[in-house]
Amino acid sequence: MNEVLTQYAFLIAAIIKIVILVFIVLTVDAYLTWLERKVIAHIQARWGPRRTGPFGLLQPLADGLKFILKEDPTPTGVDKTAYFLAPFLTLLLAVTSLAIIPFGPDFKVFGYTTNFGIADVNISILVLFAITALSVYGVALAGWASNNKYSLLGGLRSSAQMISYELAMTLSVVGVLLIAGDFSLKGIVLQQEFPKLGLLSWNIFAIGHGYGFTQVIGFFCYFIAAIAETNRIPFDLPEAESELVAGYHTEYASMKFAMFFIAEYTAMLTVSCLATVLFFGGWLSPFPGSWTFTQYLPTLLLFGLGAYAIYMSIGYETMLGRLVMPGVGTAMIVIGVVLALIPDLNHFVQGPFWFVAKVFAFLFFYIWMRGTLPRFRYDQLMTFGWKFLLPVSIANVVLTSAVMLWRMPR
Amino acid sequence: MSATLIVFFVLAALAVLGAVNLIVQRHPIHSALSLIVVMVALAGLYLLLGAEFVAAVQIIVYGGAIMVLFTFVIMLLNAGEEEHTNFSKLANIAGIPLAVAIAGFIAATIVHSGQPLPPAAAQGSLTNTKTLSMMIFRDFVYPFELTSFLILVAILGAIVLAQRER
Amino acid sequence: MVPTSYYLVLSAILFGLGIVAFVFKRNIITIFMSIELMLNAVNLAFVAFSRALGRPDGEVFVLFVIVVAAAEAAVGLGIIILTARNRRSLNVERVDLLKL
Amino acid sequence: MPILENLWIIPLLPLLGSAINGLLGSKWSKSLVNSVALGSTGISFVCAIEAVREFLGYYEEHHQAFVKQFFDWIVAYNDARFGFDLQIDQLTVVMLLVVTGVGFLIHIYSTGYMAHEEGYYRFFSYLNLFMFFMLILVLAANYVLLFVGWEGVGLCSYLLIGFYFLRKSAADAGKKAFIVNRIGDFGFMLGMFLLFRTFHTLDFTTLFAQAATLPPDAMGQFGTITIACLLLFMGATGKSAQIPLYVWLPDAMEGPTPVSALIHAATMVTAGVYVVARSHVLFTHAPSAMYVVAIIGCATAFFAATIGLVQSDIKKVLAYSTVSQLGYMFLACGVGAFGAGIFHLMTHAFFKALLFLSAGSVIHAVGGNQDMWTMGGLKKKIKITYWCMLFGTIAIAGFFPFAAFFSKDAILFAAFNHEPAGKVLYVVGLLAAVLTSFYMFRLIWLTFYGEARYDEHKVHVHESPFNMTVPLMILAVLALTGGWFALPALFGGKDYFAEFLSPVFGAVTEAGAESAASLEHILSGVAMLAAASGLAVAWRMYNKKVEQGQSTGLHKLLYNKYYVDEAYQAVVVGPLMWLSRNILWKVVDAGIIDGTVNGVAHGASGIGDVVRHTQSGNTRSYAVWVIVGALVIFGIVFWPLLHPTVVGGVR
Repeated sequence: MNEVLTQYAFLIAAIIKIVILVFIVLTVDAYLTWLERKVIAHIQARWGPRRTGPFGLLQPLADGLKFILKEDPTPTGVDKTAYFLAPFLTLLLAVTSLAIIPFGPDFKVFGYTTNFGIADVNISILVLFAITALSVYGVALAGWASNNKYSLLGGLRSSAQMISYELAMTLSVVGVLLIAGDFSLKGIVLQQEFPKLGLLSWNIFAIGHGYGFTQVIGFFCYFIAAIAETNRIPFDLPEAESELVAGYHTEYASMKFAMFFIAEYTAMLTVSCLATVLFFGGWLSPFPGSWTFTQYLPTLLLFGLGAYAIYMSIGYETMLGRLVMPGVGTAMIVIGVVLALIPDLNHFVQGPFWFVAKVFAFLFFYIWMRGTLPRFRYDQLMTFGWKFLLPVSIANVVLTSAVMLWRMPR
Repeated sequence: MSATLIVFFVLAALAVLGAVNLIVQRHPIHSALSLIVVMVALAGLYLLLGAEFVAAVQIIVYGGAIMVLFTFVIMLLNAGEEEHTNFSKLANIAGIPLAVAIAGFIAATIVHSGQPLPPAAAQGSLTNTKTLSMMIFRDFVYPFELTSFLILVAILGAIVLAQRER
Repeated sequence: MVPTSYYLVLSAILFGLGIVAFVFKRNIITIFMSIELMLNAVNLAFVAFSRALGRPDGEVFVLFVIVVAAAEAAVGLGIIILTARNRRSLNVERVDLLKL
Repeated sequence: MPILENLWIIPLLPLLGSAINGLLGSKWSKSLVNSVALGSTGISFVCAIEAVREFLGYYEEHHQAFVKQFFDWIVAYNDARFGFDLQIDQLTVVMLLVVTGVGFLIHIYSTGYMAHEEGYYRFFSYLNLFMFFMLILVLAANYVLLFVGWEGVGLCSYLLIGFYFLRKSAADAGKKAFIVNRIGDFGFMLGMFLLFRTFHTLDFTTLFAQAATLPPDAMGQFGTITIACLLLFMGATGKSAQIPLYVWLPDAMEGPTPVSALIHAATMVTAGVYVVARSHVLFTHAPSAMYVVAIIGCATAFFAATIGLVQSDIKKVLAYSTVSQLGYMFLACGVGAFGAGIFHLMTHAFFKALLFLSAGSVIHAVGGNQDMWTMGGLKKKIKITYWCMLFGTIAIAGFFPFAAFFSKDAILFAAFNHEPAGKVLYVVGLLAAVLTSFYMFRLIWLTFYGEARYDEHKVHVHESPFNMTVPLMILAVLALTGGWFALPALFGGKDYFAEFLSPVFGAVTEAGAESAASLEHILSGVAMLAAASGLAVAWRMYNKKVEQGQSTGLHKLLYNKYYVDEAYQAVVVGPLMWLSRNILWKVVDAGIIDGTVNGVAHGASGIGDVVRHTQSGNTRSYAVWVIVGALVIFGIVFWPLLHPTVVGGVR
């Protein structure tokens, strides 16, 4: 039994982590929708969802329920295989791509070293690109299979768009790869770690080692391309409701639609994680290692949230809110205290905390852009992708390599 | 029956089934999908062989670019079920035997080729991406540049071909 | 460890299937795909050999093959689009002007 | 010795002239063409004289012929080299001067005679080309190069006979000349091959040096040398119009008169004689061959003369007289008097050229008419021509002290002394001489005396321009004085010409000086008598009003040239035509050759009909073919691996 455990420990750990990850991801996606609606509502000076549960916190559950219970009609004349395959494929790839993201540093459980993140491949970033490359099919197939000209146009558009921007995205990352000299995301994160410098050593600045070169250009190229890859505003032409009803998932309802939906948000999550890892030092803390007090920031945050929850619960209109929210607040505060008291645990939390913080910053940025920017015209999109983004990212590669050659110790 | 062997057989079966399906399917999209399956399976085999970079490139370029192009064109031309004409007697009669002959011939050659090859991937991951890139940019730099030129020409050709004459 | 010959035989089988597809499919695009299939089979053989002989050349060749295949696909599909436009059919047996 | 070292200049100049005129002349004015043609020939004439002067100086020192190898032409294997080698010895000197000198004069004459003809430049281009080949012929130092000239002059004679190629008779005559010459040349080539096989060289000096050492073939017995000589002589008969191949020469009169004068009287036709004289070493080693030569020469002399008696065409008369004079030359060679032969060759060149040119002048005067029966009484109208013609006639008839007197005399004398049967030859030659003087004076009377038999109103007779008459006068002087080299011999002195040639032919054997001299006096007297008798008969017959009577019997036979042409037609040409038409054309060409060609074509198209079915245009079928090819290549490459016993294989 025991040696079996040791032999297949890797597998077991993997399975456990997969379960946890999938659960977390789904939750995050769900609440991402909530967050999006809230933020956009406030940007547009509205309230957003607030009936279902306090602050509409139960809204995602309600949506999920709705998706599950909704009737699922299959239009006539669709290509069955592709029609069913598309959403599964999309979701599958989207979730798989998360498997290689390292959310935190290695750690020990029961004397067995493992890490945040499921697979630690030595070419993880290539794998990531491979998966994103494949994820075109979901969209294209969906558009084509559901025998509907809007869907087809949407599918064609999005596949074209994805192919075009994938190039830019890949190239924009090359700069980082040059600096890191490594394909594995963990390696990339680790080579950004220079405790005395803090955030200056991240690849976006790349002050850390002698020969780096700031990847600001690379980051912007990457970020724009990533937005396009995930078909988000201002690049959401595949589902431009004003032109083609809902793009490639016009003909999809209930769970299949949900899959597309989840896949989209997961993709957002993935690219944000990737941006974090590549340019913003992954799980690394932005502060120099000498500033020890910064390790209590998680506790601080929890205190703040708890306090806010308790404060808001006073005189909240619904009964439920008045009853539940103080409990939640106190729970948060307690967790914060526990973290503060157990240094190991606190240290264990640090990595994921920073990672998640950065990722959420990106996600917020996404939502913010959605609330702000109008949509591109299709030809503008293509022109932008091919004639601006691609050359700039290539220029970035050349520039970076040149500077590195120049500064590299010979 | 080691784990790798099992994985190999699974992937091989996947590849062969995909190839067969490519033939069986009547609709080009389905053929394309099965071809993608084959390619992914092959990528898995490459990983099994320890050639991870090639595997990644296989999926990125073949899966992510070339086959997308195929599906793209299929959709663009809205190609339907292929009509089953039988104008070429010769092909119908001689096709299968010839294919079998060639495959068998190659296989036979492999099987009794005099010198026994060492089992693949015995050297582990001897070509990590670094050595590979060394190879490309040192020994094979001229072919590499040539391929880049080839691609340029291909781009021009594709544009010239596909643009509607105005 | 998997014997190299397994890989080679597999690649032979795939190649044969590619030939069969090449002969028996009528749709130009599918035929083109079968060519890609054959190329893949060859790539497999390349990689297997390079691993067996412990030299990376094989993989370099695979990369070149892939590049060439990409170029080929670009041009070939361009031609296919043109043909389809002019002849309103993707069936190779309907495109038979190349005869006396 | 500038020229002697660069002998090639002499033939090259006419070649250049020919090339320039032939390529560019068509656009040029007559005067320009003239200057090129005359310039080239004139300069080569001057060069020839200079070369002769230098050679004589050279001979004083070395006492041998001058031979220079300019470049290799054929080098087969180590002992077979045929180069562009030129040679000068006394014989060549004579020929050289005759060719260039007479040629130059005739060029001048032609400028007047051809003035109104089409293709002026063409004519002179051919003429210069002829000069080139003729000079090659006489300068050649080996048989092969000589043969080049030999064939070249044949070509030019063909071109010039057929100069008026729009006239069928002219074209036919050209072809006839060419074909008849081919027969001779065939023999000539065989002779060359035989000589080469025997001596492994064809250079004159070495070959003759070897031949001189050989024992002569006995009389009446045919050894290699005899056969070779006979074959060479066959070529000579072709070129020099001897029996049986003389038939082309009379027809050759279709060409322009200057051509007849230059080629068919003065130079080319004497090439045969030249060759025989050149290879005298061989001939002296083949007595039987000599005998044949003598007989044929003698026979021709008489035979042609008889035909000449009755011809009515002024040029035909001269043509037959040419044939008979050539016969004299061969007679001389046959009896071993090569020097006399060459002597007669030279004098004949002078007076026969003179006669032809005068005849041309006459024809020119009466407007292109050649029939003597429609002439007469021209003496008053064209005095210069008359006198020139008369000089020529007296010369050929052999009156003292004109050229032919000496040369013909020498020949007859040699014949008389020849053993055995020299007497017979002498008698026949003498008869021929009588006939010669007869038909020549007949020509004079018919042409210049009596009353005019032409229509005075149509034809207005006029003297020719200077550029025609001046050469006539020069030639007349030469015809008068040409023989005087031998003048002293008559008075017991020495024969300068023979002595000059002696280095080539060996010392002339004077059979007992004074007795020979006395005998020679007698013989020459007899010859004079013969000539006079001919004159007398002619006077008797034609010095009155004459009409072209109904020809009968012997006259008819002679008039139709013994029906030789008809005989040839029946015996040779007819069967040959029949063979060509019914066998070669109908069977071989149409049947076999065309059959094969068409068969190939049909076969190809048949195969195509079968094979084209592979070109179905169906891509899938093509795919199958591709696979078949791939399979074949696999088989070739990998078969050894399937059978490890087989060594090698591709890995």
